[in-house]
Amino acid sequence: MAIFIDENTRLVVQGITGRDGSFHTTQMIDYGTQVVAGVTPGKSGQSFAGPKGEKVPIFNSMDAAVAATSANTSVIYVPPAFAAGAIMEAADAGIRLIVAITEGVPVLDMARVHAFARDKGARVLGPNCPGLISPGKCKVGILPGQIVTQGPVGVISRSGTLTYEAVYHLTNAEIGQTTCVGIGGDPLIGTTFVDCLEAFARDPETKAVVMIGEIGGTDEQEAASYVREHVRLPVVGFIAGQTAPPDRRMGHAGAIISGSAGTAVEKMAAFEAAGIQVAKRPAEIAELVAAELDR
Amino acid sequence: MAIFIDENTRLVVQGITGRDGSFHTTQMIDYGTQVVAGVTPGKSGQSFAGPKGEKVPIFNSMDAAVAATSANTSVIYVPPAFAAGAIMEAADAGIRLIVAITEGVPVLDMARVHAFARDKGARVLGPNCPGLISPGKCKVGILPGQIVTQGPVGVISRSGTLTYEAVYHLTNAEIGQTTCVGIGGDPLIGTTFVDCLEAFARDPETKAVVMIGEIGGTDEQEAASYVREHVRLPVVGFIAGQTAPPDRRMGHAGAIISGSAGTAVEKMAAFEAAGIQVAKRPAEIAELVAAELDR
Amino acid sequence: MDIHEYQAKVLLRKAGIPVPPGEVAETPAEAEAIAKKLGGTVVVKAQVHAGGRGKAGGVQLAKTAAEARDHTSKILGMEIKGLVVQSVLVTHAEEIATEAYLGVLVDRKLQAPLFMASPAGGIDIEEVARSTPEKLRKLRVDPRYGLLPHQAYWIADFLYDDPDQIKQGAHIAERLWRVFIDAGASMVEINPLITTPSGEVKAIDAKLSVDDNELFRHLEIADMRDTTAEPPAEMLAREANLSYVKLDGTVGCCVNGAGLAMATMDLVSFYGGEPANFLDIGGSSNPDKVVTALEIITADANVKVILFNIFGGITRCDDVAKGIIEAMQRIDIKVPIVIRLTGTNEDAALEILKEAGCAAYTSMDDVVKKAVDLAGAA
Amino acid sequence: MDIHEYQAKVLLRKAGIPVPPGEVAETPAEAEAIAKKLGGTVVVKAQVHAGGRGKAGGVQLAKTAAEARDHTSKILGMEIKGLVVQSVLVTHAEEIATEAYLGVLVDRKLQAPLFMASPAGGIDIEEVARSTPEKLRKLRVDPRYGLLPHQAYWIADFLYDDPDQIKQGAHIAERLWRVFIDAGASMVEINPLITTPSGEVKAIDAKLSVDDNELFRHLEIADMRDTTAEPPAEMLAREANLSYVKLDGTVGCCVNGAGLAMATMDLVSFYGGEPANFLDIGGSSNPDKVVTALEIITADANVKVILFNIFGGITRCDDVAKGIIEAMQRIDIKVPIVIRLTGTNEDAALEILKEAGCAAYTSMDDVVKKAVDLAGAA
Repeated sequence: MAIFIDENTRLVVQGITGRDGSFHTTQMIDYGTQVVAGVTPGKSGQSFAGPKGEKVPIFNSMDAAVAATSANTSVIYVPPAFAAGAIMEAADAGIRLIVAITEGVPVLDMARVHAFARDKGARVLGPNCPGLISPGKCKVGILPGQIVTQGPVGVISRSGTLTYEAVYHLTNAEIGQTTCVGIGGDPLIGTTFVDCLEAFARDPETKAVVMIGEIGGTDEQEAASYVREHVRLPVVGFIAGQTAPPDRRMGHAGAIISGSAGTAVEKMAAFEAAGIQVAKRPAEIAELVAAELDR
Repeated sequence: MAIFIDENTRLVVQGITGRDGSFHTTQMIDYGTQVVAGVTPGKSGQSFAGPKGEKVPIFNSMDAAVAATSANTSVIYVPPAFAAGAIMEAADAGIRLIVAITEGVPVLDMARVHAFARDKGARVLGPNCPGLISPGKCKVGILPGQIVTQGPVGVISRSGTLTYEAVYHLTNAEIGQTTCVGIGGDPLIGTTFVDCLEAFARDPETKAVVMIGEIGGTDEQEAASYVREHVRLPVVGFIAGQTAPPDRRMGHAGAIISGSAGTAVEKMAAFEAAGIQVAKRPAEIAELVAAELDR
Repeated sequence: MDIHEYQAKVLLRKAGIPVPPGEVAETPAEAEAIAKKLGGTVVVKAQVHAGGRGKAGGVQLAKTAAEARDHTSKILGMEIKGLVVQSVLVTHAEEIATEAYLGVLVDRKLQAPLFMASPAGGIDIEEVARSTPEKLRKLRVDPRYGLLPHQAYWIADFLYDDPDQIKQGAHIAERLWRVFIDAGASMVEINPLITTPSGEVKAIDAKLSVDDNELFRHLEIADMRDTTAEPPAEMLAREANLSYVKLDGTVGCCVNGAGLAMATMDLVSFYGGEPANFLDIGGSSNPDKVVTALEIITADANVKVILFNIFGGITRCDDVAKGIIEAMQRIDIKVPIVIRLTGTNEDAALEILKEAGCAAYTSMDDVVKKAVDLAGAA
Repeated sequence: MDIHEYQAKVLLRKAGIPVPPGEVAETPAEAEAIAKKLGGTVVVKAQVHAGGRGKAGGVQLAKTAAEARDHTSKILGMEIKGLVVQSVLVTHAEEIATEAYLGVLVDRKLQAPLFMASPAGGIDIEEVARSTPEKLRKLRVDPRYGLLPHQAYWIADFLYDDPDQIKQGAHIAERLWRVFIDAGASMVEINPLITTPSGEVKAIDAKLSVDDNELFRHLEIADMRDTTAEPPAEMLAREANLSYVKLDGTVGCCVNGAGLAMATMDLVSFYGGEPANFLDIGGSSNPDKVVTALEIITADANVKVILFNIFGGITRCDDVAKGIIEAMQRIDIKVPIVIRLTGTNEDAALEILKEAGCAAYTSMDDVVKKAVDLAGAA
């Protein structure tokens, strides 16, 4: 088992002919993801050549792509100015999970998009996220397939390479993952820690969860409350940005301490109050998970 | 029994201090309607004097009015430029039935308003409608109370005085009404013939329904299909505008034959095909109802 | 309120939709000057609020400026569906490869704007809907979100195969949506939306109707009203806040309420007469309004009898009766008047009318029969 | 991106919000001229992107134009929270009866804009939220509908008792919402929103931050960027598409990925060092970017060691290693560099680095410890 994506995922790549879109499509096919279609307006009838000569048909619109291929998931590699439109197009075409990789989407666009997706019953992951991977089954986005391995740990993170770091240690310690989800570094994200926790809690194969948070917002605090009230799985947490100054954006659009709110200290305190083990260093994450799994 | 309004209706009048608002508030109180509050921004703390010295408290906002009085229904007498805002305010305050009397509301405002009301689960009647009356129980709007009487007939109409004409004949023939509903003469109305038919069909005291339609749109055709498939009550119909020329607006914003669509002839044919008795003259409506009730 | 083609094109152009250059002319000399300025072949198009201008000879191709002048002199003053042409649009003649249709209107059933597109342009879209519905693509636009980019693309994708034309079409659809919203329109259409042999997409003809109820927000559009384009009686009625529509019969109708007014017309017809007009005087008993109504009705030379049909609901019948009598005293009326008053205080009203020597009725059928009789006898 | 108070006030004024007259000055003479033109008492306000201007002496009342000139000479060049004042706003001094707060920001949890209002204006709204939350009214604005008229009224109703002031407040709230949307703002606030003794409601101070991701749509606002108001290193980083934030420590950090960059800073601190900066070089292995990064880091005189922490995921470590070496060859670096590379192709990368004589690590803990040691020894 896994959450959100697995062997039944039928993926459309929006922006398949772009630089990033084509590169990562190859990577995803290579990993075993069923990429059933691509969309680039004006390129209908062409096809994308996979690494082993696979031919992925390209359509002008999501509507046509979904009608022809019964796709259920999409991933978005279009430029920021068009990303909101692409997400709404996917939701309108009946896609259930929309993974928005694009960084730099205007936040007011996302406010409208999240309302639209809710109206349509679609889940958005991101934007500004690395996507997700269910080891051995499916990968959607840009997470490197070679650092993960199948196993019992669910990973949720607001960050990209920091997740790789954490997962790398897990994998090296021979602790595999059910699914690793990068929820994204933007202020308005479609899928939160809580949404992922809910899904992992329902997944019988997930035996522990890792949450990698950072400064900004209160998503980690809400996750902590949720863990305390609803989650019986062991949870290990990490928060990046203890040394970040207030009111400065740390790379991610959402990583900003506003006045005195959103600090690493308050997030770590919330984790601890909810019985979540908090790692002091990235390398410690795997150690704490190993200890929890050994109990 | 009755539909939409009855002795449990607790009414707020939006625009209670205006010329029309104050006149009709007196009329409604006189008829026995429980007018529990009025709203006029800036007049909070004042009160409206009813015909027998009743004091109706006035509030600045619907929010405050509903909180103080547990109102469930509102009627709107504000000018067209503010009507859309007033309807959304009522819906946002938790009002379940909003009766919009105002004529001349921009149609694109109403498109947004109807979406908003749907989102909030509120029913809008109108705009540009005379309101409704459940004889002996409650009246909301501008229908003259003296021409109705309690009895077994539900009346639905797109028009004002034509409804009075029809109801007058019914009352003179000693055929009373459960509820008379004026759904309004605008192109985008919140409550349709079908909505009213559904409600009348569920009302055990309604034994027959009168539908008074007119040219423009296809609301009558949809009502006819609905009657054929779902309504066991006898239904008598009348359509105004057989002599209306195409592409000219007949007073009501919605009474316009567009090209060849929305004619009286097609509406009458749809009624007849659905087994609805069609009166040739307004006076015949009461005769046909009497015959149906005598069966 | 309808605006003229040339006015609609100004709005489209401002919004960034490609429209061939052109200007409006009210004299042959003006038309000649515009044609000269434009150069090449031009089209001279009658500016009236009526369809079928082409069939009526109101649209002419002119290869020279002199020809443009000559066509203009013929078209100006021409009567198309009862409307006299007061101006022409002189515009550059485009070479046409394909003709499509693009339009937005407010759909009653969907309670929302509806976008429509057809690759079968140049003909009435209703005709397309009837005879070749597969050539019509419709899209409900959610008023909460407006036209979304992929929807604009989806519409254009139905019209064109060429990716560049789809892109142009999608852009035009997005801009047309903005025109629709920003003008407070009830309908806007481009028909035909052409492609030129070199692949450019352009708006060749445009129609736009503004929701009268929106005009207070769009004063620049309210100013576009062409009062010469509507019959004087209807303008007078509009200014007095009366709803009036002229018809061809002999029974002048004066009724309170639009539904009852239509039903009155129908009953005139039912009893063998012909209504001269639709007229709703509304709910007031104000004699001024009745005076204006009577002036409008009597200005129609066909009218042989005037029929009042008033249902007194909230407005009391006696007040209305007084208003009618006062109005009748203020103007001189040559045709017979019959009056029906029913409802609140009808007895007092009948008394007042009788005292004034008026024919008064309480039954709608009776008064209509009488009016038809009088019209027939006259 | 933050804009200055005077720029925010231009936007408010354009939107129809009452703002006292005033202009920006860059010299004492200009300030004097503006004060003369305005007449009466004026306020001279430092224009810097920092709070606490008043406490720092950056806001001064001037009864005469000469006084305005004198204050301006003192304020210009003043350093407030590390930023040097380059200009002042000279504005009419208003008599104040009450002070309120009105603002909009994007709320993460609600996934929507949030309107906030408080009758306790003039102080930091966070302080109000903490100490007197009952004086703060919050409203989620549904992005599908925008701020509705009754919501604007509801907000103003919380601020005022007087019907006329409520009306003015509601109008200002509606206009402020338009400013927020039209500017693509992430935050806009009026603090204080005052009433004058005669009951007029006016915006006395205003802040506006624009979402950087919106700037491409709002070029007139992008043009408001004051490059003198940001540290040169951050401007350089922004132009090279690098995320850089200067800190006060000695360990210069160069990391791929924002989360890993923060974690690296934290680990430096964990092992007893102090990070000199946050720097995310992103996912590419482009040597140009690395060169710029190194230039920015080495421009900071505090930096005693440079620490690379790279996790090679999609980007291969060997490519990154080549990029780093090429960059190091192109500029002259005086401080030691330690490098950690892990992930795809790490063995090849380590080989490349060793050949080039670089200190190479695979463990993040090891490299950070080494960097902290080197910084301490220097």
